[in-house]
Amino acid sequence: MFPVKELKRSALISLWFAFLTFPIMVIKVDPIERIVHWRWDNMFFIAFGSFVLSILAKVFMIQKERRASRKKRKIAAEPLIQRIAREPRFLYPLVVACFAFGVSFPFLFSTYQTNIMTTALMYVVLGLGLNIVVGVAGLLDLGYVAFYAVGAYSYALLNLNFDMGFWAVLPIGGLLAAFLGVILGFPVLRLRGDYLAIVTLGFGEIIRLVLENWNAFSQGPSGIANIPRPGFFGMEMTFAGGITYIYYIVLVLVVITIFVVNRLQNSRLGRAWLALREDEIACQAMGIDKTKTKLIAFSLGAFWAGFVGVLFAAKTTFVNPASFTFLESAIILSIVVLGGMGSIIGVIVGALILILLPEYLRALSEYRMLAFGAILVIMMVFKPEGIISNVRRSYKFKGTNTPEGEIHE
Amino acid sequence: MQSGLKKKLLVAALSLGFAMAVPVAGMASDTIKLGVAGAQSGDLASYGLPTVKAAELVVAMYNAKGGINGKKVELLIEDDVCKPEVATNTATKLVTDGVHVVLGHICSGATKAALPIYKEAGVVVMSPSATNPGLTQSGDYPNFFRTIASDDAQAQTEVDFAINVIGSKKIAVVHDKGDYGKGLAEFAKKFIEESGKAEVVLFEGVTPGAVDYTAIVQKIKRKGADTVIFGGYHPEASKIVSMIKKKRLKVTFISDDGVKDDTFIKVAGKNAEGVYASGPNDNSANPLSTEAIDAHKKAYKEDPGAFYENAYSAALALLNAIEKAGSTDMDAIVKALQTEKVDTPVGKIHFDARGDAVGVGFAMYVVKDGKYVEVK
Amino acid sequence: MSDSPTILEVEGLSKYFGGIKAIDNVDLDIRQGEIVALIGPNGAGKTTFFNCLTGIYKPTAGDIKLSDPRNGKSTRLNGKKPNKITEIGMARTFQNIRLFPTMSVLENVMIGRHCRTKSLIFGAITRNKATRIEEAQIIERSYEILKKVGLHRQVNEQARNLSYGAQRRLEIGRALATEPFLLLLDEPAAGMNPKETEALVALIREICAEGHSILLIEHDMKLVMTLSDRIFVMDYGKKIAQGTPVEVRENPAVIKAYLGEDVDA
Amino acid sequence: MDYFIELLFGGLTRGSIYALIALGYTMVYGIIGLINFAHGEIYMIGAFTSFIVATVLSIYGFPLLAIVVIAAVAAAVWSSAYGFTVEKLAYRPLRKAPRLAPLISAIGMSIFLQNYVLLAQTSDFLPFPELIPEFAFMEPVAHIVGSSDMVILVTTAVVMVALTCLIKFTKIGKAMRATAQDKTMAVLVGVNVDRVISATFIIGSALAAIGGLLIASHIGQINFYIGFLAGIKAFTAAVLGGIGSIPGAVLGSLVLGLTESFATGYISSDYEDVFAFSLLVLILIFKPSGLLGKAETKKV
Repeated sequence: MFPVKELKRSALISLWFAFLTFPIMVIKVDPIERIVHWRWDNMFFIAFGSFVLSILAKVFMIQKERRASRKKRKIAAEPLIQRIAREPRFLYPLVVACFAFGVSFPFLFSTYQTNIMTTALMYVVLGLGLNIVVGVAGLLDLGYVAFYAVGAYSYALLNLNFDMGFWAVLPIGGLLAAFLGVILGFPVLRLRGDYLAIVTLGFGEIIRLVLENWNAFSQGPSGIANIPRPGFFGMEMTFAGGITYIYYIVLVLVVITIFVVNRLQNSRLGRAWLALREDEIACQAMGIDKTKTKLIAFSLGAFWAGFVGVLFAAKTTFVNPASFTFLESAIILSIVVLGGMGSIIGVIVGALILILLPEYLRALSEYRMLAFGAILVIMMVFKPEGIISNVRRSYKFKGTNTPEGEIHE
Repeated sequence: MQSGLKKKLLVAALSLGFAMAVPVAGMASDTIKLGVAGAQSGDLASYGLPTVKAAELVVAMYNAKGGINGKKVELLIEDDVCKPEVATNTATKLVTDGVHVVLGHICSGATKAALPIYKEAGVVVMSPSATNPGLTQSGDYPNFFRTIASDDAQAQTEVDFAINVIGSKKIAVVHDKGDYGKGLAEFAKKFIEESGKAEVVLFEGVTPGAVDYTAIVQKIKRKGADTVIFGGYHPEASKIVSMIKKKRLKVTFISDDGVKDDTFIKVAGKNAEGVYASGPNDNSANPLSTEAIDAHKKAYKEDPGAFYENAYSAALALLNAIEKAGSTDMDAIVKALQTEKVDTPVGKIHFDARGDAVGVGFAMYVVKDGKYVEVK
Repeated sequence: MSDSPTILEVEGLSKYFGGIKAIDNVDLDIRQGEIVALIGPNGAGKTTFFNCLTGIYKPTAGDIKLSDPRNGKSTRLNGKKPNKITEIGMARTFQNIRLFPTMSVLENVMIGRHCRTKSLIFGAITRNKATRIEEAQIIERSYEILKKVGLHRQVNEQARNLSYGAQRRLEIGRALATEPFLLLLDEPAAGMNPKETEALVALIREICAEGHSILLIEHDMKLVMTLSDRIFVMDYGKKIAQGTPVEVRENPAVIKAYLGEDVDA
Repeated sequence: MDYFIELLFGGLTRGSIYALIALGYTMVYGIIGLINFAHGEIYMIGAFTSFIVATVLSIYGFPLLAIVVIAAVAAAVWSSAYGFTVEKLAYRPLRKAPRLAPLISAIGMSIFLQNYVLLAQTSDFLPFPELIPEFAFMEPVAHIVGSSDMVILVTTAVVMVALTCLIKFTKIGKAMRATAQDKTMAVLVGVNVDRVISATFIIGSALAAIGGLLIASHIGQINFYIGFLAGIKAFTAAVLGGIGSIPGAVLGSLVLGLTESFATGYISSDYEDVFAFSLLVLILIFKPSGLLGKAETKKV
């Protein structure tokens, strides 16, 4: 059974938390009326709650260790998902099933569900785009949202000023973002990991602040309204129809992105990115142009963000700078890390969890973001390498007679 | 073969999708569903949460009386973090849940993003705080109403007051770079320039949440401004006012509805003395206003926050309109809102054809002995 | 050999780190088809010398000129980026092995092919015919190289799981994949057992016979003396001697530098 | 000239506050290489704790000096406790995890703490009691340099000196330097790395708490969100100075504060943050390791 020592430890932990949360949880002052409310009941809840939680955490840890030691005996029990991903006879039906589910989604669920699923799928694409930069090439980008903003504002402004349609702007938004990626990337990509992180963060903020302050250009904080939804051969659509239509556009984009990202990862370029992540100096000594290779990764990621940005503007029908804060970059980065860096399936799972979670946590009303933050921490603590870790495809050589590269897990 | 099948499936699904376009209307329910949407977490939560509390109190009051036409009022509270993209999700969720009327959203941007969705679904929306003029003046949103004055109306009041009453000659227009503050500041600048009686010596934004506002205050001083018109909310206003006092600067400080909030006086303390702010007509004599504030103090043991009275009034106006219309149909509610006058904490109001409240009336206030009093 | 063209010419190369003269006015030259060794006690500046040649460090002074024997084109390397230098035709290995540890043995060599191939984004996405052929050639060529360095049986192994000696050979293989005419080996025999060293000597000879010239840093004197055509000796950043193995062995300055060490192992 | 001096002092005040927060970032980074995004929240909690304690004491009629001292101590104690706990819960289990895992954990922690204070206290802005009185002897220059500016500058200077002494001369300081340089070596020579990391978080949090108290009393208000922007700015300052370097953090903060102040004063505050971040980008382009950061030594 549970040893007494652990109970004592839990008691100590609960005492500590009672102390820790004392000023914030217990005391509430009204500085005007000069009244102090002492909410001692909160202290009791905290002490009791942390006692129970610490016991639960301990039990969980013990079980995890047991499982780990059992695993060692069985040697490399691969996670189910990896085994499925490796076996084509499991993988293909699964992909088809997922796709069928994706296609029939708007018919099975309400408009609201379709709408948030559209958002989630947009983040899948954003996550996959950032994954090229962070997960594959190993460049920590905290200002990814800047490129997203460029895409969104491209559509909003080109539509407002030149009356350009969604389909025309879609590639333009992506290209503009990629172009900006090159401009920014050129001077800063030689910076080391965390310095690059803060510079990209700063860049993201600069873009947002310019959009906020340069009224003549972007209409400032009040934003641009009445952006048309994508047209479908000039047909007028109901709101629900429009949502469904955008859902399918995004779904197609997701499929294209997965296809492209997958191809890129398994190419000469993809190998170079991986190598760059592992050892820059060795890479250069192998004749890989560090700056150029990084720049390609950076601007490809930006391209995708710009793409989704255009979709974002079309879906929301309104853009203002409030949508492009640092928190947004942090969420997209969390998708990549939480899902499992460099893993396509991981990013998809990560995006679905992180974007749908706050929506389904609405039931918790004001505790929503509290729970979100806690879940982020807990997931990282218990699965630091991400939900789906390191399912990298690697080149395997089959047979000496027919030297042909077959791609396997 | 497989990809061919996929393609066919996709085409089939797409065509089906447009053919059906899935109308998900709220079924006739036995409750009146009042949606409350706005920022309830994140940096702007302090402007959204008071609205939730106002709605809770009004609904509790109605339900205690037995509801509307025998139906209980049910609250659907949804967070939009003041972000447009989340607001569309919020709106879609409310519409899918069969909401009848919506109190919200809080920020103009989020409101603009959400309105087309409500319009399509035939839902009346009333905001306690979205002041962007375009919301009512563009004519795009027949389902939109508000219990707060639009930016241009407020700016006009402020500028008239500054020029005609105070006699300002050199005015510094400062804003918080936000949707509300900057919009208002731009109108103020425009009106000052049009009047020709005073000049704008400074037009600048401050960063909300910055640790220090010394530099902007020194700049106001250097430009020789005799008056500051500030567009924004009370946190920044109180920081600037305190800094002005600290720097021994003598200027008249005029601000807006976002500052005409008791929290401003509490936070700025004695530095608030002499600050002017525009706001709805004096309603301290209005028993409904006292009642609303007392209800809040009783229920939450603290003073109400920003836009509380506007939200309280909006909730009353919405529920009253449903009661008078005897239906939750959009056109009927709109008609009731435009014709039926209702007693609220901000006055006896109804709404004009564009959706702005009539009867709210705007006045200038000044802080005197720790209280806002109307300038006669 | 003396009539072969000079492929690498280093004149007055110096590299200072602050006040420390890591390399001080060193000259060196290599002719086509030679195996040249660079020796010296620890801290003599040999690896720094390599780093200057390969563009990882920017030399403080001096000239480095590399001439491609295949077309006679000569280039001044000062200030060139490492990848450009590799592209011109000089590849290296590292003293403290720098493989891509989580990539497979095959992939490591495939990375070496990078600068000799050219498919980019478009090719990667469409996987058109040219790209497919190129990929197949990369794999084929890489496999040949692995066979040469004797690692074809571990082709799908992760690089970090190889033995020390095998990792050194993989580094050589990876460098060969860039098609260099001059190969720089930084202590290729370090950590190898006698049997492995023997295989290494054979491998270096074979590589040389295929027309690659070799510059190597090595502490194993037996290896140096049996392999090298000429030897350069450095001490405290300066070149103190050069010549054939026999000349160097009898050079008093060298003996002094190695005082206490068994020069002639 | 007056204007210049005013801006100068404004910038220095700003810079000092950034410095107090930036030190926490830079110390943590120096030791475990983590960008501790929750540090801004620790600063916010420090400010909140001092607000609560000071208000309670003033309601119970304590004299000002006692209020200041007790509030400062309480803020430091509780902030340290939060810093310590956050490290134990969210970062320690991730010590050997991939590089980005603790970063995401930190972002999650930051969101959590913000909402924790929002829910436990209030979303509204609260008036912070005036802990720094207007000194009579400052009156002649009060239009240029306020009393609170002076107190902030002096306190920051004192804290910096104390911190330098702590790191230079005490045992824990030496252990911290050793750990920052080479963790493995530190363990070999008998340094308890866990304890050093905890100490780093505690000291960094206490400094942030002092910063929280000073700035809240300077601007006279707080709410649950103040940590975000201050945190980002302080982090920028730390990187500007060369992250991991303690004098660098101070220098970077002052440079950042002065840049913002002068940019606002002579150009426009519309683009205040744009200037701050552009400065950062520019400096990093020319000095990739920040102003005082150790240049990266390529060991090949």
